[in-house]
Amino acid sequence: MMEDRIGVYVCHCGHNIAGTVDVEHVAEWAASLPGVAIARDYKFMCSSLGQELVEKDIQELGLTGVVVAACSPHMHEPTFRRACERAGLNRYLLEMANIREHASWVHQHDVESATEKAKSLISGAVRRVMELEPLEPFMVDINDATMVVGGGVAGINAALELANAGHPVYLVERDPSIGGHMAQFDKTFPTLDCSACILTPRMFDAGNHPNITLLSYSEVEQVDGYVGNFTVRVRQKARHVDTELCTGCGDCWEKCPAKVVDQEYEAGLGYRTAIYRPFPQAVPKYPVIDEESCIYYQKGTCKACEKFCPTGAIDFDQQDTEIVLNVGNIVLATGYDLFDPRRVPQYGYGRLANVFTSLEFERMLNAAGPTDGKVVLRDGITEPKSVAVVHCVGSRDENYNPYCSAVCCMAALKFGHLVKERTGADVTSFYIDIRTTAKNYEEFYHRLLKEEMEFIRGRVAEVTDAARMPGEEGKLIVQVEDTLIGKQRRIPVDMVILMAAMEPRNDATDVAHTFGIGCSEAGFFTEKHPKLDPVATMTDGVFIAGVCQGPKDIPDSVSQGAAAAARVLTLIGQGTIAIEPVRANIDEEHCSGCRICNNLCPYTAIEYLPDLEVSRVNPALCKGCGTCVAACPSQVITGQHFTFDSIMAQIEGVLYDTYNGNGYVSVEHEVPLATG
Amino acid sequence: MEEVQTRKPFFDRVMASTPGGNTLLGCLQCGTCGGSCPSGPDMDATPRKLFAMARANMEEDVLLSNAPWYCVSCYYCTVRCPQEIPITDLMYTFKRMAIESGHYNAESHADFSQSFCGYIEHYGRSFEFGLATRYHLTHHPLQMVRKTGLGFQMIQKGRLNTAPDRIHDMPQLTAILTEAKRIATEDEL
Amino acid sequence: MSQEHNAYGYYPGCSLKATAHAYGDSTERVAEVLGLTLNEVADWNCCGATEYMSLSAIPAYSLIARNLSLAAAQGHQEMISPCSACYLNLRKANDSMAKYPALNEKVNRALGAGGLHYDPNSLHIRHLLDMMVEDVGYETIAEHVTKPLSGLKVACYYGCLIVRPRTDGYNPEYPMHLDRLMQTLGAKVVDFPLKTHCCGGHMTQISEETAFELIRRLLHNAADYGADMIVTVCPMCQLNLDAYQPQVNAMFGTNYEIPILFFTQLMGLAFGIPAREVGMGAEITSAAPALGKIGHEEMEPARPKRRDKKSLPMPQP
Amino acid sequence: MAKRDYSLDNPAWGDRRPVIVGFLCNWCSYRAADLAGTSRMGYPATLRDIRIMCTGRLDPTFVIKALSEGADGVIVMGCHPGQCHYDVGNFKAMRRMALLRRTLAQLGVHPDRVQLAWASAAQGTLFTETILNMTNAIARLGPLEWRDTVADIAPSTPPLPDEAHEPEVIHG
Repeated sequence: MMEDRIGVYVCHCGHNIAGTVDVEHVAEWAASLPGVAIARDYKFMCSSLGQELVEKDIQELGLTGVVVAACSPHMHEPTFRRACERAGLNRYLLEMANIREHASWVHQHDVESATEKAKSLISGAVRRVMELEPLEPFMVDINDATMVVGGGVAGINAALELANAGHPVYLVERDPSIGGHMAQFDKTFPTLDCSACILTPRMFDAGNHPNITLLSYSEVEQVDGYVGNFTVRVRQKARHVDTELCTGCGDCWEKCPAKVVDQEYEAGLGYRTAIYRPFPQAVPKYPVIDEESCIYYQKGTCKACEKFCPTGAIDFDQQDTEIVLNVGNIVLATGYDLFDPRRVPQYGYGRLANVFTSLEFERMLNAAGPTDGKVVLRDGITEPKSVAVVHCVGSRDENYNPYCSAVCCMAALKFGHLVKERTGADVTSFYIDIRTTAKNYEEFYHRLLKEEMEFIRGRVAEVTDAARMPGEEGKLIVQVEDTLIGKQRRIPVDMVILMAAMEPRNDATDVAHTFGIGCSEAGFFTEKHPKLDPVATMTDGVFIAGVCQGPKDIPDSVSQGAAAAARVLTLIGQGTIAIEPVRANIDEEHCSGCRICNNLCPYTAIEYLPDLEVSRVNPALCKGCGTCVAACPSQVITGQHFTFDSIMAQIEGVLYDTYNGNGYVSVEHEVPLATG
Repeated sequence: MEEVQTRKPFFDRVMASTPGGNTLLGCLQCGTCGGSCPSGPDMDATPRKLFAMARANMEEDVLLSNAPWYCVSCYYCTVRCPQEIPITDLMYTFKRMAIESGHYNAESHADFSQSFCGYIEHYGRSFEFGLATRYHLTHHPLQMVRKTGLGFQMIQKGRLNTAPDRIHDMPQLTAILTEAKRIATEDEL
Repeated sequence: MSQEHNAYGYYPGCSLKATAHAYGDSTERVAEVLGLTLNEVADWNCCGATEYMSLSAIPAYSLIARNLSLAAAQGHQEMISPCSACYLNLRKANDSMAKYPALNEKVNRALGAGGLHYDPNSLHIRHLLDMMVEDVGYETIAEHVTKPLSGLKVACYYGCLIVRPRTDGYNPEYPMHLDRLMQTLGAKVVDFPLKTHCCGGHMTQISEETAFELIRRLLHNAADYGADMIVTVCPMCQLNLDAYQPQVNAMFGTNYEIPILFFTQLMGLAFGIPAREVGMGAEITSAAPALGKIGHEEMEPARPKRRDKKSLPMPQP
Repeated sequence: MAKRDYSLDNPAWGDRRPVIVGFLCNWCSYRAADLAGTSRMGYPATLRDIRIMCTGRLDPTFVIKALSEGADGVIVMGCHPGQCHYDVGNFKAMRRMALLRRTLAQLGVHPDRVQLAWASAAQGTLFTETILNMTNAIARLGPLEWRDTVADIAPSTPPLPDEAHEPEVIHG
């Protein structure tokens, strides 16, 4: 057996670690640990000079293992693994001791405790690294097909980028048409481009691209596999329309007698029929039958659409179908839900007719919308003479969502401009802070100031129809503290628009679980690194783009769609990828064939071989959780890289100073034992 | 507890004297409180402004403000505050601090509270007739004339007892309140 | 309603013994009809209203806690308070003691001087209205209605303190449980936007300008909506809106004559209890004209419907 | 920021502090601990954490090993139930831990010394609160001193690696 020669490298991370942990002392102490050949401290271990230090020592001192005591392994483990490899040391003979996130940053005013904790973590890592075994990563081929989930502007862009690069794409959309929220808008800020004019060509391209398979009205049910080789089960919901026969002529929906309020595309402000195409530019162009409002499905008779369909495309017996896709990468662009302002009862939405949500108002402004683009009250006729725009409804509020929804300020300015343009009405914005941070946004704000949009700084207290003073009768009264004056004011208006928050989709946590990624506390998908890897996730091969990652506007969503595509293209370009050999492995010679592990495995990766009377792990299916390892009664399953011995050694290591080691640490100023 | 010297002793004292008071650190100055307040128009400074002044450590200006005395305890501000600040309770804190420091200009309001509580300390129950006569005679003698009519009507309808209701175990209540007052002088919450 | 659930600790509060005796009387009679036992907490003291807290926190909490301690010692698990201010104070003391250990310790030290002790959360404090709609329930109440209030249009006025700051699942801005109760009694309920706005509280005593304006708004709005009367759940609200109505009229040159009744009085009338047994007549603004309508069904003009093609749908629930 | 508990002046600790070994799953709670760090949330320096891929990997032997090596408590933290990166690993941990706590109780180890908790990657605050609460619980219980107490009653209880893990030894 080879003698252990471990190198320990204690990083200062500038002041981040050295400001709290006595790094020089820790390095000196580490040098005295059994098996340690060299211990150093250095200002920035992750710098190229720091890495070279490790490489040089590996080569000159013949190190058998490396411990880098620095930041979280989630930050720089790959960096130092590459460094080891460059110097000829197996990349899995590296262990990170997380003395920044887990020590210096959480014990900031307690040098002694932070230093002691750093020592124990390093001691654990040193003991562990001695038990590690060289491993070879699995090399897997990257399937060049990609699945994009969500056909809003972010998803469409990701799909087009990939398809234009020559790779197959499956674009999965839950609704009958792609387009997302952007397809509902009339104009986009600050350029006031026609939303449909810029989006429709992209939708068309996505729907007709030879490399894009569009799966509309479909939902992802299950995802298995790993980067390069995902297997995805998609359920395509029954449209009850045979798309092979349908020409999209529209006879069916014109004859359909069932009229219902359109909660989706028209945001509740307009009507549609039971068989419907969400909007004229829908891609694909085929209609769907909504079973819940269809008279035939509810009462058993009608079938007007079938009678009038010239091509016989209506199929009431059509069933959901299941499709299995094999893809190498996944881009999630599932978008957002609008906050329901009924949850803020003091704003009267749902009770006071002329209180509208921002999305309802977008539909109202749309030339193809329920009012043909006319700004009118709920009666459908009367033009308002005064309009209030209420910011931060459900945003920046601990009662609902603490975050800022990012786009509402600009959308409110856009509304102000369009209302003035179309009606000449007075528009008053009620804001806490106006946030116009992107290119040309502040200029747009200045423009609205000059267009005499009113701005009152104060979060609206309530919207009421209870008149109190002359001039208030028949109006909606917006009550607010004008914080710039310091006085309570009541502003009577005809119409109120609530700038409702963007919220994570109501099933975002389920979706995250399906794809094996994380959610923030608010429910938005968590990126791998907020600054440096904003569209990747902790799960290799799964990327995120658009508002599902956090509130953002159209340019940012488009950028993220393209960025996610670029990240996928990098992997496709590599052709193969190394994946972690963190897998279970059964020592078949000692396996008793008890089959306990077979049922425990969540991925059915363990199969029983009746001929040999032993179980075997399929490494392609195993994800390395270790559940079987812990359960094996004969302890013959090895959890590679997290072996029994390595964890037992690490336990001994972190407890080096207890009575098995040199005695407990004594402390004089420790927080939890301090008396009041 | 050790006295810590801080940059903003008044602001810190306000927070420390109110259960959950440290939420005040998150005040956005959005004005939901001032906008929601039923007596907002009568206040010389809205709650939001008082919080800004407290943060600027302007003790005298805060305690001299009439705003806390106009608080009707309707709790609209508290439930609507986007930062979950217990604003109504902070108004009580300002009132207490003003009375303690003898530093307020809304005299009648404070005196009403004190008269009311005086009766409770005597009888264990409130005594509206006594309160109305004593407090209004001393503070609003003119209003008293108008109120007399209402008073007679109330007595007629059996709604105003002319003799106070008294609890049995008054010594117990006195003992509790005496001890409570002693504890209150020890330190703030 | 189960057998063990129809006995409650009862904290009437000072007002129900004086200015709001109509509330107390009607509560007792209604409870009798519904088979509820309200056991008055022996030797309870004043909750301090909104005043004591302005003076000193620990004595204020201790004053309230004496009641909690007595009620718990007298074997009650649930204590019903008909007065919204008492309800809030009792709840607040209990909840704050539970949440802030330092406060709990101090208050119990003070209680100790009187030989008492209170463990937070050993008593469940509820408002009378909550008990009526949750425990008795609308169905049971409906079964007892013998003289439905048909034809009477009421504005349901909750005031502040039963929904704020402790909401208990009720909407803090637009609660509906009193509305539903009144509909159960057969009354027509108007959509009263100011249902949770303030009546002025103690401001009637110290700043009439402030208080009377708040009262005026409520009367104005109720009249605007065509209410025959305002029904309340709080003695303070009733007193302010009722007793000061003439003075409000004088100050603003208005002529409101809107009777203000307690919800228990209307329950009693609908249950067929004689008017004087539920304290009718104690109100300053007489309810007699409005009550003359009971039994005389009035046809409401059908609500004007806007159903031309242009009208836009309202948000769906 | 986690608040300290003033009820912790248990004299049994002398001049040393409680030692808690934490087994944190790679996906949720280890990242929650990272988040606590990046957000500079403080918590007692009693935790010595070990990363495992999933709480499902937790071999009960690890817990016994940690206690016998001198830890006063062990906390195992994973993803919230239903959100396990490996689907159900945390449910397995839940069952194993329940059994383990019962076994340890029979040896005189207070069940509060061995706890199972959840924190998602976004819950740095919950993580710090959990560590604080665990520290408070252990501080109240006093030192464990396994060698002097438990080992006396059941000297051969902890299956030490050398005896228990024969196959691995042969393999190596």
